[in-house]
Amino acid sequence: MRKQIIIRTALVTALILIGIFLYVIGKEHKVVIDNRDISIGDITYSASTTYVVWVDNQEIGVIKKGERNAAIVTGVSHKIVVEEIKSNVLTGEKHEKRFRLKTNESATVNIPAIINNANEWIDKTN
Amino acid sequence: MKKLLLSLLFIVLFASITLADAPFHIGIMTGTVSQQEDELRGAERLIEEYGRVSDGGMISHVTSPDNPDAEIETTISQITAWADDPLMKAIVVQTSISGTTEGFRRVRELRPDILLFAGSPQEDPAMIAGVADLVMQNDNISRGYLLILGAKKLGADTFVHISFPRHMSYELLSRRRDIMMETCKDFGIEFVNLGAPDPRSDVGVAGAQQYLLEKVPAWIEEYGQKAAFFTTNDALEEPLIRQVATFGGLYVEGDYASPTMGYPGALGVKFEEADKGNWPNIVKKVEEKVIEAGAAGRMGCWAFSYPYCIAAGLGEHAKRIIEGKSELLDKTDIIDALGVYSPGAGWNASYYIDADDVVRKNFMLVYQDTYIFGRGYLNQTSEVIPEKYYDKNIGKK
Amino acid sequence: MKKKIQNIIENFGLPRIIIFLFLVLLFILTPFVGIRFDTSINDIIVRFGMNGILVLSLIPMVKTGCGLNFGLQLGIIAGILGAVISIEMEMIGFTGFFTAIGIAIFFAVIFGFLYGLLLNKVKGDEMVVATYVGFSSVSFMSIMWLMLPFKSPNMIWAYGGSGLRTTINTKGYWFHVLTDFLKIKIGNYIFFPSGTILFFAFLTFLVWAFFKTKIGTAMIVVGSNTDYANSCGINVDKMRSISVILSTVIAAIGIIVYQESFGFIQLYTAPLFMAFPAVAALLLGGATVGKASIKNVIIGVFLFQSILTMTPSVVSNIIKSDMSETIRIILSNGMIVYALTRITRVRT
Amino acid sequence: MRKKSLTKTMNPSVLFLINYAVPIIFIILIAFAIPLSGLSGLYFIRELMIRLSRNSFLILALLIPVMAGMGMNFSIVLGAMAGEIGLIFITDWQIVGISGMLLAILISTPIAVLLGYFAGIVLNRAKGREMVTGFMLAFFMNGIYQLFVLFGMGNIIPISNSSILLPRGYGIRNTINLLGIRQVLDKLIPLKIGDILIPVATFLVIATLCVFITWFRKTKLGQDMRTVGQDNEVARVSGINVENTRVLSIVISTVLACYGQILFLQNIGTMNTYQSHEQVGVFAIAALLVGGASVAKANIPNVFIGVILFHTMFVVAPRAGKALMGQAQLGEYFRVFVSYGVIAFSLALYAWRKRVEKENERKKIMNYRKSILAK
Repeated sequence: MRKQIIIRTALVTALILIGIFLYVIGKEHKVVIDNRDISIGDITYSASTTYVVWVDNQEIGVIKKGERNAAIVTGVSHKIVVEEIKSNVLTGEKHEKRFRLKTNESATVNIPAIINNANEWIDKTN
Repeated sequence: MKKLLLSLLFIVLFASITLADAPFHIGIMTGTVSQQEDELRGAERLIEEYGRVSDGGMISHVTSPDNPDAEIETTISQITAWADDPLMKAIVVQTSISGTTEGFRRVRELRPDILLFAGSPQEDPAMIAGVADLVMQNDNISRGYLLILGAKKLGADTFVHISFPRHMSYELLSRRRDIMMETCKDFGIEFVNLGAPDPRSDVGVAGAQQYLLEKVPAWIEEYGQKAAFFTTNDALEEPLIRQVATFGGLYVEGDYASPTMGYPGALGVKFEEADKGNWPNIVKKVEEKVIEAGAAGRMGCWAFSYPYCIAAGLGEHAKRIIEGKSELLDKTDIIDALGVYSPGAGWNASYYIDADDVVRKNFMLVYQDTYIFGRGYLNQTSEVIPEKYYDKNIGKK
Repeated sequence: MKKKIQNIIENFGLPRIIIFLFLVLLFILTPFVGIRFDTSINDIIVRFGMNGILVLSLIPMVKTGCGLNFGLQLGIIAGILGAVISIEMEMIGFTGFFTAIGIAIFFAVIFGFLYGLLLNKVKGDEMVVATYVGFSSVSFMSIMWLMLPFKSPNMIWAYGGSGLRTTINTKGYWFHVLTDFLKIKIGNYIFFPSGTILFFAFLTFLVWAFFKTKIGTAMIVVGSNTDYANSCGINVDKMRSISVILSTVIAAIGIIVYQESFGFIQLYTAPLFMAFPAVAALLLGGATVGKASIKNVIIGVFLFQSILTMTPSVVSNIIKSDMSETIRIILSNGMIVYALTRITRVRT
Repeated sequence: MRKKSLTKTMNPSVLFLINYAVPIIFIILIAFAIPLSGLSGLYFIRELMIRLSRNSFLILALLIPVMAGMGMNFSIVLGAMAGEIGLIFITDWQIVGISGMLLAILISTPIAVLLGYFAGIVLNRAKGREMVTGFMLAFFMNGIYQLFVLFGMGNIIPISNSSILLPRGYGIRNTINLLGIRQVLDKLIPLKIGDILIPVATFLVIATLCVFITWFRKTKLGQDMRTVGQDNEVARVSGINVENTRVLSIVISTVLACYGQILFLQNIGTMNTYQSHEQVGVFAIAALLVGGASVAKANIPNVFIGVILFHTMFVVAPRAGKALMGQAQLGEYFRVFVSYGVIAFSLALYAWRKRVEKENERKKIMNYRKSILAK
């Protein structure tokens, strides 16, 4: 009898854990991508050119100077790649960043900050 | 048997021979006459003008299931089947029942070049607007204000809104009711929110109609002769119109506003050969009957049937776009196409604004002027609607 | 005394008593929620007259063991045919009404005969087959409503100019001829539709009398024990066929009475959902798949129609919102489920 | 007259025709209808593939109650509702992909078990009227579902996603976009033959269920159910808890229906919040019956034959009807007429076959007796 209760509790706990796990890895997050001027402390990074953006290997599109776009991502860890584009030709100047998001977080990413390797290139909000 | 086979063979042969005539095809899906005849007639009007595909024409017409929510699979396959036709360039669905969105998605996957038009979506507006090229619906936002204004012009002191939970789960119907409530408050009209059986529930259309037939006289007694009645459901309009005509009360217009919606059955209007396909004549016939019933100046509708105009108008618009004569989202072009099937009627149009405050440029909301039998037009299209009624937070607790 | 009450309860069935008490409660509530007591009573009486015959039509088939007639639509279609043809012929008043019934019976006999042939082939699965026969016949007739050459300007489509409309008004033809026959007015709000009720009583009597005749008793034997019937030399298939024809004919008459009182003839998909309320009413009246009596019909129609009209009006006056419809669905269907789960308890 | 028909039915070729009457008639019908409809073979195969993957699971859910003698389980609608509640939650939380679907299954399972248990108890009290009661129960629960989803969600149960919540602040919209999990299972293992996408993973899931059902029949519980199905009294005497076994069969069926509905909706990609489940029972049962099952006996082949025949009719008939009748709306009526007419007709044929088999058996016994007597 006792054994049965233990097994059942274990089973229910396991299922709940699986549920939480599925919640975490399946959760959608919105990532807003800005190609705009940004001031971090005293330094201002300004947007100057057009970039093509991939998030998690999926092309988000071309973001011109001063524009903003959004990506929907699933799960915890993500990768963003930006590559400069000039007159419809990729220049090969690539920047890659990785980031992790908690379950209820969404993020705003700033391209000029990425290019200049600034620490505050990503802003996570709940 | 042999004869039948032979004739079948001929049909198939003819179909394949003459297929090449029209440069492109337009598929149109409407309901059957089980609900109302108008949108089907719209499709037939297009066939009359441009011919059917099987005769070498342009239009391929199919009808949607009578029980759309249960037969969503049929709707999807019917729409997807058009992707098979290499000449198919546009698909129009009037009364975009459940399954239209998914049908459109599947067509998109197979044939991204086909134009997809949805009239009067029964699915969530944001959902259908996400896939269709153009969505058109009667302007339930503006009409939330205009219906009350119309009632006020007729001298109403009470507005009775009859619906059931399933309909109130439609965003635009629910929002329209909330706008009505707000407008009533501003005009000093009493708003009454009443429930009725859902014709798609266990009691069926007959049970729902009977409930209204029984209750409307009691309601008129309770809320007085100056109460205006409105129902969100087409099937409920017939008993409502009949009881309002007999017992009093006001009826500004129906949800799918059309002279053929509810009036002919409710009042036993007689139509002759000359009325066939002639809206002004039909309006005149209905008007005579309404006046005869002693309801002059109390009841109204749109002079040109809404579903008819949308079905035919969207088809016409699609044709013009493919021929390069019209722009997909150009407001005047769209109204022009509608005008072909409603000569002389004024239309107004606005855009749908979704829950995130994004203006959906491919979602048009349209309305016509209201015609009151025995009185004339109410000039609703020239009214300016105060901006505050477009606020999406109206009615929020 | 105690035993007497127990007897009554057993006779009437506990679930029906509870539903009856529920109805009484609704009636007590009427003045408090602002509904007229008298109009409510009136609605129930009118509905009783309208729907009684349709429920009655199920009886012959149950008696011969053909089960509940889920193919009721076939009879309804025959009735509609009679009704529209009589309007096409411009028959007015009682002449129109009885012409409609005459034509309807003609079609009902033909349909019933064919239907009976089919049902005799599927002994044991009648109800399932009947359901689909009902569905397909409604669709078939939808084609016919569009194709048949009806001309009456009162019935054809406004814009299309041919084919029948979804609803046809019986006003000016035979609207309320039966209802107004010998109508008794009590006060301003109650009128007793004597004609309809008398007509129902008359048909009920005919059915009752029929089952007292030789053929009728033979049919009951077929229903209770096929093998025994066979050994008695009763032609089982023939008896079953007769019962199916009878059911179809009564249903055809029933729908005409319904339309006469309702004022509309409803075509196309409307008949599709008409078998279900009739069957539910009979079951609520205490009948089972294999056993049903006139008593079940009367009790069933009364309770079912009362719940149908009273629940939504009372509930919607208590909570003035569309939510009342949800409550109605829960209450009325809950009551029916409840009744269905209790019947055996009372019998054993 | 009677004798003549009996001798005729002993003829093997006639017997073959009787045994396979329904498939034969369907094949003939389809052979006529496909060219008439003007649909391409490719479209037809694609459509049939989709329908098989979409519907089989739901129909398989009906098998176990039949085993336990409870007839066609109209209350699988309850399972479908449970599945939809799971889908509403994952859509609200924005959980997508395969994990979203699994989470929906996880959430809805306990609800389905609960509803199934409730349905089982109700049906136990309505022995002999299970089907009608199941039908009514579905209506009743639909009301509860409406109360819960339209008035409870947003009021009592927090819902935050504005794309599924009505602007008035409570109640779920009439349709829900399931883009997040749309066809995730169908496309999990991608396989394309020509232009036809084959939903390998979905078929694998269905196959697993078939294996489970076959295995289940052989377990102690499965054996018990069959005994209960044959005779309640015998089962009781042999020490089986009849009531419990019946409830269990409904619980299993409800849970399977819940998964079936999730599978169905992930393929459809949109959900009709208040109506998607309503006709699930009617359609699944119709297909199973066309497949040759009866209220008392149904097996796995019945399911697949049923899906193929029933849905072929539904795919082909509208266009064929339109071509035949010349008018679009007549085509729609024609489709419903033919589809249901064919169901009624095939049921009649099956019943006829049963009778012929019985008579043949009786005749065999008679012959056997005669031969013994002759000796």
